[in-house]
Amino acid sequence: MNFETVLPLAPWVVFFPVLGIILNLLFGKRLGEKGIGVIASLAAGLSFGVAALLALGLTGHPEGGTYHLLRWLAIGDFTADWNFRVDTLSVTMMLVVAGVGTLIHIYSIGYMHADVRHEGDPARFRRFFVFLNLFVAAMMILVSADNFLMLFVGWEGVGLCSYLLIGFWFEKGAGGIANAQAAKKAFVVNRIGDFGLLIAIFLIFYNFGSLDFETVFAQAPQVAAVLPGVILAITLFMLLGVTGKSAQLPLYVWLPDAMAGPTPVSALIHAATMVTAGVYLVARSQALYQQIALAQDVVMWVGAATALFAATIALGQYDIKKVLAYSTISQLGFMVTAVGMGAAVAGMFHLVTHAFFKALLFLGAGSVILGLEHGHEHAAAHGSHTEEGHHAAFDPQDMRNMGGLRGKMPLTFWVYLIGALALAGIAPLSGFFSKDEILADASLHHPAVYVVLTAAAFLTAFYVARQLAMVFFGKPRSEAAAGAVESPPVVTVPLVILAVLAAVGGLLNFPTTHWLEKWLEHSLYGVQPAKFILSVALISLAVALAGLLVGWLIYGRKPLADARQPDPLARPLNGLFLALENKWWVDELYQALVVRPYLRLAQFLAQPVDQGVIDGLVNGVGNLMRATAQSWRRIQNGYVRSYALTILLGVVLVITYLVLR
Amino acid sequence: MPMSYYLILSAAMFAIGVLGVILRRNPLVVFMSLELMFNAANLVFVAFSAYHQILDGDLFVFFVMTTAAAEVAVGLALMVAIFRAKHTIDLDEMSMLKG
Amino acid sequence: MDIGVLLVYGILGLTVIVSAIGLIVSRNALYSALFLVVNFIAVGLLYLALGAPFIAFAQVTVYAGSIMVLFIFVIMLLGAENLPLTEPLRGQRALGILLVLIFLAEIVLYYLLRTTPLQAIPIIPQTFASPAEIGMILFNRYLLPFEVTAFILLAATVGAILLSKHEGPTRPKPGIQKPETPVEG
Amino acid sequence: MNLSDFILTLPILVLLAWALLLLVVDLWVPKGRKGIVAALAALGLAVTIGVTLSQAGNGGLAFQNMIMADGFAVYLNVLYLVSGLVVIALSHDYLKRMNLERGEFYPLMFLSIAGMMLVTQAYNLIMVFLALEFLSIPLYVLAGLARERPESEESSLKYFLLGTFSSAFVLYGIALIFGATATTGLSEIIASVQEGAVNLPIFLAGAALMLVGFAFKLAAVPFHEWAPDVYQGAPTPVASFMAVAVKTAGVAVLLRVFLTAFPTLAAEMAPLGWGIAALTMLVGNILAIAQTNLKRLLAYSSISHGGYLLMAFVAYGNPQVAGQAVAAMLFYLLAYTLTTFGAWAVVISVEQADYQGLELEDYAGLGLKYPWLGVAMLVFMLSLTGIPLTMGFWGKLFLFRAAVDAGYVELALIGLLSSLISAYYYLRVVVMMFMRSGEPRIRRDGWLSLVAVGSALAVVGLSLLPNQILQMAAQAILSLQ
Amino acid sequence: MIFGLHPLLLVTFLPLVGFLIILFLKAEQKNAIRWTALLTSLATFGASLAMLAQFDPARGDLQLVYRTSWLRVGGISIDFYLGVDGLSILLVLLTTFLTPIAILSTWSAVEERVKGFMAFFLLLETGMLGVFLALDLVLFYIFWEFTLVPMYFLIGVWGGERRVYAAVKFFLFTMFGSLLMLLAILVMGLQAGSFAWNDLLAQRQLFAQTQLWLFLAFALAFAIKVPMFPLHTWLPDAHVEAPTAGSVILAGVLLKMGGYGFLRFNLPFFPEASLQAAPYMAVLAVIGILYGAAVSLMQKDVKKLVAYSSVSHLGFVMLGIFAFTQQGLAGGVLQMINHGLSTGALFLIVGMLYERRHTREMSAYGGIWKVMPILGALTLIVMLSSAGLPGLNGFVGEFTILLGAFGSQVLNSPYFAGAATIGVILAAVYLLVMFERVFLGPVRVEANLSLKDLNAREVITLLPVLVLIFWIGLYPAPFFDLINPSVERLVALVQSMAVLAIH
Repeated sequence: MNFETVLPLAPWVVFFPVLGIILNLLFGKRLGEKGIGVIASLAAGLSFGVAALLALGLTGHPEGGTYHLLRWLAIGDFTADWNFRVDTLSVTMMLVVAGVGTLIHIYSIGYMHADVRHEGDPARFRRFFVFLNLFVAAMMILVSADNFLMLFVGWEGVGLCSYLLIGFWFEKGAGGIANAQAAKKAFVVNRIGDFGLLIAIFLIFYNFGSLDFETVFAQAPQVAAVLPGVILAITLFMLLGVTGKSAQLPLYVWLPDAMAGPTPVSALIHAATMVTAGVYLVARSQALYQQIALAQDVVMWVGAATALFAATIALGQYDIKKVLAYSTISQLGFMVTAVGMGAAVAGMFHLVTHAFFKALLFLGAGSVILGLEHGHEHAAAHGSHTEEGHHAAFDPQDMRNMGGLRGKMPLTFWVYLIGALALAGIAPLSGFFSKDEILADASLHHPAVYVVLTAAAFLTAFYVARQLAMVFFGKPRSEAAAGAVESPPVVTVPLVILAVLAAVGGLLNFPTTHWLEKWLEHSLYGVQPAKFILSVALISLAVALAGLLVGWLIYGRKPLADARQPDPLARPLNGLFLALENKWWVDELYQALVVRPYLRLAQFLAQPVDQGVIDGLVNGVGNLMRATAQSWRRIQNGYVRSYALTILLGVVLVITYLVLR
Repeated sequence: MPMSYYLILSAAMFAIGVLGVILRRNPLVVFMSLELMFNAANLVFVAFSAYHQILDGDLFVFFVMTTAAAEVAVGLALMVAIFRAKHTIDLDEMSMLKG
Repeated sequence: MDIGVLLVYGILGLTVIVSAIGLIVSRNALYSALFLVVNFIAVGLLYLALGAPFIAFAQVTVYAGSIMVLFIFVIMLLGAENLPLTEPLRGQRALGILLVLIFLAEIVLYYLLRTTPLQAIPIIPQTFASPAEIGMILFNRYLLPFEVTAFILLAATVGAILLSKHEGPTRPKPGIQKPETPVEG
Repeated sequence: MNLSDFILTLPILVLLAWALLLLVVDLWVPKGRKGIVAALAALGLAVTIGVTLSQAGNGGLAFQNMIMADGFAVYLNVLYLVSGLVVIALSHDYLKRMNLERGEFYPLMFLSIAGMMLVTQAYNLIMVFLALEFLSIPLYVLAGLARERPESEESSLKYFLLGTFSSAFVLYGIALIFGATATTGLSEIIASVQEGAVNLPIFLAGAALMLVGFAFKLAAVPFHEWAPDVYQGAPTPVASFMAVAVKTAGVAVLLRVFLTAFPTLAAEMAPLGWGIAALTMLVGNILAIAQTNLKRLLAYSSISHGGYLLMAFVAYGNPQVAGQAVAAMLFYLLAYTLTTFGAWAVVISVEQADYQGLELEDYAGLGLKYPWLGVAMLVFMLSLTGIPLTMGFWGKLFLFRAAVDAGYVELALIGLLSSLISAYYYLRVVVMMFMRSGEPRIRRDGWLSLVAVGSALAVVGLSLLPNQILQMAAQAILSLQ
Repeated sequence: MIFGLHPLLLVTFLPLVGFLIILFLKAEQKNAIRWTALLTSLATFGASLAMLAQFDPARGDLQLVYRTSWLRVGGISIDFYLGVDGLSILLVLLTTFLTPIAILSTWSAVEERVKGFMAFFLLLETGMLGVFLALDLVLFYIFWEFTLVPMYFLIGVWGGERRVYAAVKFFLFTMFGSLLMLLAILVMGLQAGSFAWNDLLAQRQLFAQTQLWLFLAFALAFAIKVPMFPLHTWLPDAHVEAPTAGSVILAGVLLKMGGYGFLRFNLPFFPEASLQAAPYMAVLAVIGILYGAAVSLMQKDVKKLVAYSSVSHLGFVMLGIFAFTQQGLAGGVLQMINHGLSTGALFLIVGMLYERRHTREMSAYGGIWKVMPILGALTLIVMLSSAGLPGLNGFVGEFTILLGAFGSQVLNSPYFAGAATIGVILAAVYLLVMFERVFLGPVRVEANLSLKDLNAREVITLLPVLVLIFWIGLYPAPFFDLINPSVERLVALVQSMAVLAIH
């Protein structure tokens, strides 16, 4: 396919979802759930179609090109165009976003149908799809951007969608407000990251004179030679943005809470696509990062530390989605490490495979939750009280309430198993290959990182085993689990498709073919050919198997008997497990170090300073005037003799002036 | 006599008149003090009239006397009226209006 | 200047000052009035010395005569009320005296120090300020002031009548006693 | 003495003759029909205005340089006469209501106006002194018009004693000036100054004492304390007359004497004027804050306006600026006259027969219940504050302009800040009228409403064409310089 | 010419026609009065569009100039002098755009003394338009000061509990600043012999010696109006007590007069002083941004929260202005428009809630999105616009300002913009907290369960604002095209001075 003919289609990756939004807003009410779902899915699907066409176009013209849509801003020497950058990197992201997105749209038709009824507001069905389409549009703007400004537009846009979807059930959650608070937390933490990105953008503009990728990257070596500090500042501020969006240390804290959103959202936004935007950004900006070794090291270590740190927390979680959330953070850490090391292809590779298997896991978890909700409602309808107590207290996401679902939901189990093993890095599933590429690269250049990542890989396998055991094996630990049933096809079909992708995704950059590398080297800066190191591969496989085995020994062999039984690790690890369960108390730490001091400061400013000092001064002047008036009034005492005295005083003053003149 | 004799004498008269206005509570006495002040001014007029050998000063004094008479008429009528209303002419009683 | 003249001037000046002080310190208004008369006469004598006989006589007749008679008449009418000597206004007396002293001191200092020195008053010719001459000027140059004075007196008369006239039936105001005996002004 | 003397003083003569006529006619008019006297008085003022205006353009000295007829005098005389007309409109119903109808009221007012006209035209210090007495004596009496009210008597006595007290200072000052210059004629004074035959220090002392006396008439701080008490105690129309006409006369005589006779003393007088102006603006406005009685409030307000006027006076010594400054003062006087009379008209409307209705609380809801009156009062308050689209704004602008032009930026600053203070208490009146609810009672009287609404319309309407009035004022002062 | 009238005259005085008509209507004819006011303001909007049509955006100078002599004081002419350029045209349009919206918002909110309300409202519109169009400094001052009166009444008569306090405070506080400005105007006019803007500009070297003082005098007036920290305390009081329409106009237009004043007078007249003062102004602006954001977070009253947010937002405007870069200045101008739209809309929304529940305490709400989905969605958009989300108008302004300030040679330090960027985070905090408290979470108060969603009139009131919010957010180029040429001139003007100052 000729590249020039497909290039003008590029804007439609954004326009189709926007069209979907408009149609659903205008006619959604009349169309009903089916119609809404179809329109939204179609919008995402068409977007995928366009991306696919662009990809086809790129095969014959891999260096890509840009499509100019309009001049967005022009003030003095600053111009920003809305251009669509079509190159292998952006199209790869488009394919992932739209592809996984379309599947999740379809899945959501079934999932949300049940969810809106379970939560008691069917009217919100449409809203969900509008938000979802909005997300696709914003994500497309992000990945198709040709300059940092448009990237930022999409960057914040996806943040907004994340906010909206986390708070989708804004009246639910602990105390009725927890979901809304989680959404707020996500937005604010992301804003902190965006702050970094903004500063980076300003720095770029003033040192490169432009925000266009082309111009900036081309000049990067020269600027770096003259002003290495500036490049370092740019890259590190950018890293702050990355840690926010991609949930790295220290700004990862919003992602676990973001699980308050409906499960498809967790799959699409908080696992497969949005959170990888940071990885994309670093990959895209390799030209900047590779100028400064220190910047690369920082990125790498942030990623590695996150990978290990999040993996530890995942060990202590009971919520099926929280486990996956920490797993996502950990896996994002792998990717960030990769792009930090300069192994951008490996990072992108892991990004793609992770999108498949993590989406699969989340959707699988969603299926499990649906099953449990169904079972719970079924049980409640029969009037038999579960041992968990009344309706409100029942948590369909708590793994302690599950168990034995392998038999109740067989299809879900099998696809979940594929996703889990891919995550654990078991050959020949996709996760094995992508993770191995990262580990191989690390082993060559950064042995310490390699060790850390391997440890993280071990823990990954371990918590995967723990989760599988707690959810699917053993006996049902609640009536809901006992009454769970398999989900409808609209839910399971996307699962199957994703399972296939998760299984064979490794082919994308199979050690012998390196398709992805050859594809991306046209748009990534400084791509080094990846090496397949057999020893590393074998070690990583061994580590993964060991993790699974240990996990199985602890959780699988002797399953939990009932929901209240403590975790088998709780006693042997004692305080350590408590720390894991409480996520190392990082939230509390932030609360104490940032949130509460800020609130106290704000209160100090609002009351004693603003109302007291500043307004007090203003009113004080007024009061002073009034007081002066009242006291001067007494001089006007009504006695005519006193008035004469005042006149005399005036005369004396006048004469004094004359005498002293 | 030197001019300053008259000037200082008149200044003293004037000052004493002022003091009377300021210290006395009887409006009649205050009024008399005012007349004293007028007289002090008159003395200056007459003295300067002689000094310059011009009659205008003397004439001025004449007019001042006339207006003083007019003022006395009004002033005394006023005091009488007030006395009839309040049965006192204590100036310090006239301090309802203030502030 | 010979000592006798100086003595006369000294005594006259002293009389002026003392009678003025007497005026303001007398507790009885009647005494004050009498002190004022003395003062007027003494000033009139000074006028005479300054070659202004017409003004001097006018001073004695108009001022010391008519006006003071009017004063004394009113004092009698109102009853020479002896007001308490206490000063209800805090600081009024001290401040008043202080300011007056400053005022006087400043004026004297100003006359003596800041002023271009004044010569002594020249010898005054006999014809100066004769009633005839004064009359000439009065009805020539000072015609308008003279007329104005007439209207001032008219205004004063009308005013005095208005202030003291017993008007027709008025609404009796509670709390305020109406005078029974009308006094013609 | 010849015919031209009489022609040049014709307005005053007409007025004085009319005063005598009124005195006589009043004897024949029965008590209940004093409206006839009022109408006759109004006619007299109208005639005098006509005569005065007919004299615009022809001027000169009369009666042996005792008196000057010029544009300045015409402008101000018309202002006094119009004030008189307004006072008639204000007092006609008021006097009846308060049972104060006296036949002597209008003649006395006429005499006072004649005194003001004389003081404005005076060209000799003897005339200045006599005219000041002439304008004051009827006012001493009028202040005590409400004899049954102790407050009225008290105000009369205070005004009388302090007025005489200040006259003594003026007189003493004149005496010194006579001593220094050997003359009392204004033009002769300046002539002898130019000859150098003057004892300057004594001259200066005399001028300073005269300034004190004039400042008293203007109610400038610290010679102001009489004003609030007198305004409060005096019958309200009389108070309004004093607030407007006496202040105008004070300005007139100040300008006449200082511009004509003492221009050489400007450098020495400026700091004095500066201090008095600054004190007056500040003290007047600050003390007004504490007032709750509308009459007192307006009294303090009028004190402060005297300060603004003095601000331009300070600039009189600068020949480049003097013309503008004086024109600004004349303009301001017109603005002030219109505005102040309007405000007093509203006060009289609200004042009750028992002298109640003068407190700020009595105005609660006035603007809501009687929108016309309320809006008129609003206009006056804004004009007094100096908010644009009122005459008061232009007046202040021109005054401040003059001060700035003469280099008294600090004084202008003080003036502006005191305007801010004044905004507070003027706004309190507005707050009362429009933002508090209440049951205000007003006296419905056509003439009062006419004055209030007419002034309001004039204050706003004339503000759209300030140029014409300003040119008029500028014309008026040509002869002064 | 429109109907034989100069377009600027028409725009400025058309509201007065409505004012006069309303004066002759009976107070009982409430609907007639409302319609008169609405139609007049719409006609004014139409006239301003006609003005826009005659405006040549490519030129940066003053256009459509109308000048006629008004009066002469001592040889100095005070003219009736109007004109428009890129700095003012958007503000004029904003004024004519927001006024009908504000009037529409009062339809059922103001039931008492409709006549007075509408009369004052139209007077206010004329005053505001005059401020943006006047080019004679005295005329400018007249309009400037005159706007105080109607606003004072709108707050004082139709306001809330402490309306009198707020109205008086508003009046005195703003008057305080403008008096000093008057003094400066007089000083300048007398020195230059003219009060006309371009004459003064041409002779600005006359004020070279005194310009710091003159700058401060003008700056005080404008800084109070903006309001800049620490001169802002009148604003929360005025906003809280003002009726909805009053708040809309206050936030939407009146505050802009301050920023506009800086652009029109301070910068061109006193370039050196401006350059000298820039770091200090920028510090105040940044403090305002952060301080406003922090204080606003602590408010319990929605209106107060929005009011303090204005302090924060206008800090951005001031930062942009005193960055002296094209981006900063153009962003500053646009941000004024943005703030007018989004804060205006927020006040409209608060007003709609208040009309239903008669309270502005956030604790009385919660979960409103569930019962009022339309309002919830609209508020969300407006809130995000205020928070500076890309794709909506707020972002465009904030971004350009920060971009301009970051590399400003005048400020010569990225820390100003850096610190200001923290404000972007804090803005998200207080706005999201506000949204959470009012719209999210469960419905806690019984009375809120029965709230009716917006009616058609209310939606129509908000819709035009939202259209502009999206328009500016998605395609800001046409707006910048209007602003840029004038800003370019301004920058060139100041920079030429800066060059001189260095050499």
